[in-house]
Amino acid sequence: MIETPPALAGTAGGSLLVLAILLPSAGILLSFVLGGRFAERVALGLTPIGLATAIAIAILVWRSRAPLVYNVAGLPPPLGIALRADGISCVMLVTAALVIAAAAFYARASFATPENVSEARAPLAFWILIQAVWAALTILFVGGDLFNLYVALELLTFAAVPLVCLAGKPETLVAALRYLLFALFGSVFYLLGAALLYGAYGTLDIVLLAERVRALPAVWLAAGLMTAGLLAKTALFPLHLWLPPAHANAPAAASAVLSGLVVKGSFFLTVRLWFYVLPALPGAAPEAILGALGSAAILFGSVLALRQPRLKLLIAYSTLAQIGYLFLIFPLASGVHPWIADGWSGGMMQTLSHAFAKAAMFMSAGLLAESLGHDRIAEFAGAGRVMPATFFALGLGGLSLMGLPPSGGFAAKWLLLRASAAAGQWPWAIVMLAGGLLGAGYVYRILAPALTDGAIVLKAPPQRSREAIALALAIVAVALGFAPQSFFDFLQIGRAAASALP
Amino acid sequence: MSLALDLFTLAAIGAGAFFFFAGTVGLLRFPDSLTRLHALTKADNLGLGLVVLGLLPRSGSLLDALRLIAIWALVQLPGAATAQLIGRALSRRRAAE
Amino acid sequence: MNDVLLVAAGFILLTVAAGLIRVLRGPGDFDRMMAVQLLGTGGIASLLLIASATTVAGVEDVALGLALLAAFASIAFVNSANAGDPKSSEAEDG
Amino acid sequence: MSILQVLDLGLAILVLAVAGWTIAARELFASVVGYVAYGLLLSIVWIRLYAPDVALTEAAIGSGVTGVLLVTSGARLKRAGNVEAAEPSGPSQRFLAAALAVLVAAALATVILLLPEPPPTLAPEAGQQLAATGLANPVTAVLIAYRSFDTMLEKIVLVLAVVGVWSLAPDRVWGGAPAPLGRARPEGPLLFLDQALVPLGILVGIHIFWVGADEPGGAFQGGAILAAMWMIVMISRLTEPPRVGARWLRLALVAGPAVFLAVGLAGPGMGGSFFAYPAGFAKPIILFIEAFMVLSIAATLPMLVAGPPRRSPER
Amino acid sequence: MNVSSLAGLVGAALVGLGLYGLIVNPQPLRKILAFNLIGSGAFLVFGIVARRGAAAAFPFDPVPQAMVITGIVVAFAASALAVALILRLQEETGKVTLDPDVPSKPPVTGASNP
Repeated sequence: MIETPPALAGTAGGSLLVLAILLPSAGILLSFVLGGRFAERVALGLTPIGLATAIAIAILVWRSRAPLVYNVAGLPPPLGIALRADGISCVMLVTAALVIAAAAFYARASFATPENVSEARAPLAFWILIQAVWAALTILFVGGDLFNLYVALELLTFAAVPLVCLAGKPETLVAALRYLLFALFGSVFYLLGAALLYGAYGTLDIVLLAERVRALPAVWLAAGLMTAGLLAKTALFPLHLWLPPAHANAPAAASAVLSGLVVKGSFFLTVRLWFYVLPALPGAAPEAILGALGSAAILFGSVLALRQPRLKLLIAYSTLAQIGYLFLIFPLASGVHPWIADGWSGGMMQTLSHAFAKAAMFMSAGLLAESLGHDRIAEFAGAGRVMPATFFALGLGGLSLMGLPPSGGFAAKWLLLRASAAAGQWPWAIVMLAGGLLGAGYVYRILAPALTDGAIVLKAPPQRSREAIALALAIVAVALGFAPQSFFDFLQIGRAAASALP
Repeated sequence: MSLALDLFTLAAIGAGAFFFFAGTVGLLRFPDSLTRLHALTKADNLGLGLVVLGLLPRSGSLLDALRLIAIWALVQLPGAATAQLIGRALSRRRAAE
Repeated sequence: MNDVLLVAAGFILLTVAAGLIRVLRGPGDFDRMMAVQLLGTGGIASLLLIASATTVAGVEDVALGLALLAAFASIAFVNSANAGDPKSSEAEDG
Repeated sequence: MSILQVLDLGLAILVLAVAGWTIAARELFASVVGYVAYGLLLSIVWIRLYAPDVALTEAAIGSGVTGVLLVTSGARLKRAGNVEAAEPSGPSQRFLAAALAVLVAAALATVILLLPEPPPTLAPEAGQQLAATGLANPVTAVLIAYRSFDTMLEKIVLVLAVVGVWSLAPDRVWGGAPAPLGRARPEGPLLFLDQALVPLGILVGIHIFWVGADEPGGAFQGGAILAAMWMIVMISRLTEPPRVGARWLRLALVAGPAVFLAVGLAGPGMGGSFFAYPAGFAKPIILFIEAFMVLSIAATLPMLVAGPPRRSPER
Repeated sequence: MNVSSLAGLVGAALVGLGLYGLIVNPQPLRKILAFNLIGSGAFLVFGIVARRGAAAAFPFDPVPQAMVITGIVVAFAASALAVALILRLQEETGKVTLDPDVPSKPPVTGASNP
């Protein structure tokens, strides 16, 4: 047997990580074989178990204050594959499980198999694909090997693209095709970078790479290629072209998952890459570039959101802007400085609060579209009175997007502002303030017409339970604003730079 | 003995290479598709066959030798069938024009 | 001896590659396919020669697979090329 | 310069020329033909890199099945007409794209030439563990033992690809069969091939799977060859693509990943970790998993080529 | 120049060629071909890394080779999904384009964006 160095050894409870991945994976296979109504039952039945597993992982990490590690096949890296859950993995796991569960129960009304058939196309595909999104995200959050993460990225692509065109209409097909082309470009560039890293260091394990990486030309190029690929998948400006049509045309439950979670998968991997694999790369230039692209995305996305005539498109463009905020984590949390804790907490808080807020908003938009028969903002007059809960959820989600207190979005933007002030990096602060104003503008555009008087005829009243799901997610987004300091300490678990600070 | 075998290998492979050459020249210079097809099948059959024949003395075991022959046989089967298919399709197209 | 095998491999590869000019020139799809079929056979021949000269283990199986799949590709080509011809496909599919 | 180097250089130029042709060709069909030729040449390159397993995979999947997928779909597009409808890009966009491409390629080339010496490798570690698996082919050991987790997930990716392709069907034909691969009336030579080539091909496919434990080959390559044989039979219309609702088809598609997942899950029960094999039984278990993987690959690849269901199940 | 470096240069050039094709070719099916070229370029980079890692009686490092095999299969699945999308799009609209303002009915005249 090969001696395992302590840094690579597995920890107690690590097997939960494998179970968290295998659960939705088994669900995919089972749903596909059994087909029809069973697919829905399997998916719905697995969500509470998956949520419980995610919470159990988080509790174990919380108690031990150290990452959970599992070496698959009992073989430690570099030859084997390791799974690791640190603080940010845990919060993302729980967030993903919550949003997926919410989307699944929300989707029951739209994706039930009709009575007269044993199996229908869209329901079967939806229930399998949503579990696949879940499985892929779980691996992305706990994967410790860059090639294993590549397979997870592909799994995510294959799950997300068909979700976009479940309706089968031409515009959704074009959107899905564009999405697929961008995603494939992203995967192959990521893979090229991984090949270079392996060529330089003979491993793709994140912990081992972090020890070995030096500023070689191969590493710089690998970083550039992988980042470019991941940005295309995250739809960061200027590689954002695919996102608005894809997210706006998907079914509401799918849009919630795509906008709230799927883009976070590749963002999370970008964070892993820069903060965990490549901290040895010197210089702040790449971080500043990422921050600048994020800033451009904030302004560009918000301005375009202001001009959208349809609610779902507006929300999709707002995703472009909110993704921009995520990338401010790179200039504000890298290196060893007193402000990086704030930058880190702010960036992660933005990831979480946007996931909940955006999912709530897409679900509400879906309810609106079903009840009104359209989602043209100009014709919302009077809708606020007949669908108060839906607009309340939209409003709460919007609160978080604008960054008004009390909300997770406010906490995130406040922390990022504080970090940029402490760092003396004022441009980010100015962009964030401008983004907040623009955000207020587009949220106002949704709510203002709805609150005016007007005669409105509902095609069907929205289901109470579905309104409740959207509202619950929006409330979580707001409640994140009250997160205590211990929560932010939790986010630091497993972060090397944090321990270097006094 | 080994010299004789080497000479045999050389001769067979040289002849095989020549048939590939001839097949290519035919493919490039012959005026129409059917005659080109004719040239192609010759190269397929004899070119590869002679190369395999030449390599037989160098194969380590009987199994390896059998595998070499199987490769040649496998190329012949679809080669002949596709040649026929192409030929038929061509003549049908000609009839339709 | 090995050098001779390599020269033969290079020669065969070069000639069948020259045949690829048919892919450029066409004129028909069939001419293109014939060039690829020739390349397949020549490729298998030079593969065997190179492997014999550089001693890569298990190349016979690779050549076996290559032979099968080259044939498979040309069958699909013939099938599709015919289907692409409006005259014949209408007559037979209709 | 030795003869081998000249050969390598010629091969490199040839590969690039054919690759350039697939990009530059005017017609789609010509471009696809170029791509198949490119795949064949690439297989030789892989042999020169001492990667027979990869050469076989490239020949089978990279060139063979992908080529057939592209040519079949190209023909379907052509039949519907209007293929070249899209407008070509303007000269300025071409120039920018070329500049970007040259930049990336040049940077990549430089970096590859500057990769550190001595090159890092996991070959010794892989060799040390090889005895425990009972295999002699280290690539198979990596795929099915050391990094089996990747391979299992990749099998699930294939299942998802099938779900994704099927989800593109119109609603009314759900449960039905994909469009036939071949033409209405099969021709004599094709039937001859069925009788002669297909049984041989099945033997070769099983052989390549079986020897994969110790020699180049394995489940991917063997499965791909079996898939090709099934497609030949479908092209000659001796059998039709099955209905997507057929239970046996679903079982065949998931058999590989499901058995893999089940064995992986049973790892702790056998006294080890997830995806670890008990000492002494590794090889039979690996062959057991691989047998189901062969089945799944042989079922998946043709279904991906055949496309979404097109005929309603009632008919 | 040894075979690894040469193959590495070929891989780099293939990535460049494919990237150019991916951007410039308007037709989606041709874009898929270009994507496959980039993919095989990336696989070749893995291939030379494997060849350079020859050690301990193996003429190659098996780990990157196994990654290439996984990658080839995934790339095929991606091509198949893309092809199915393209064919469905053609069926619905009568044309294949990435133009976002795609007409929902088969076009009578060339309706491209202004």
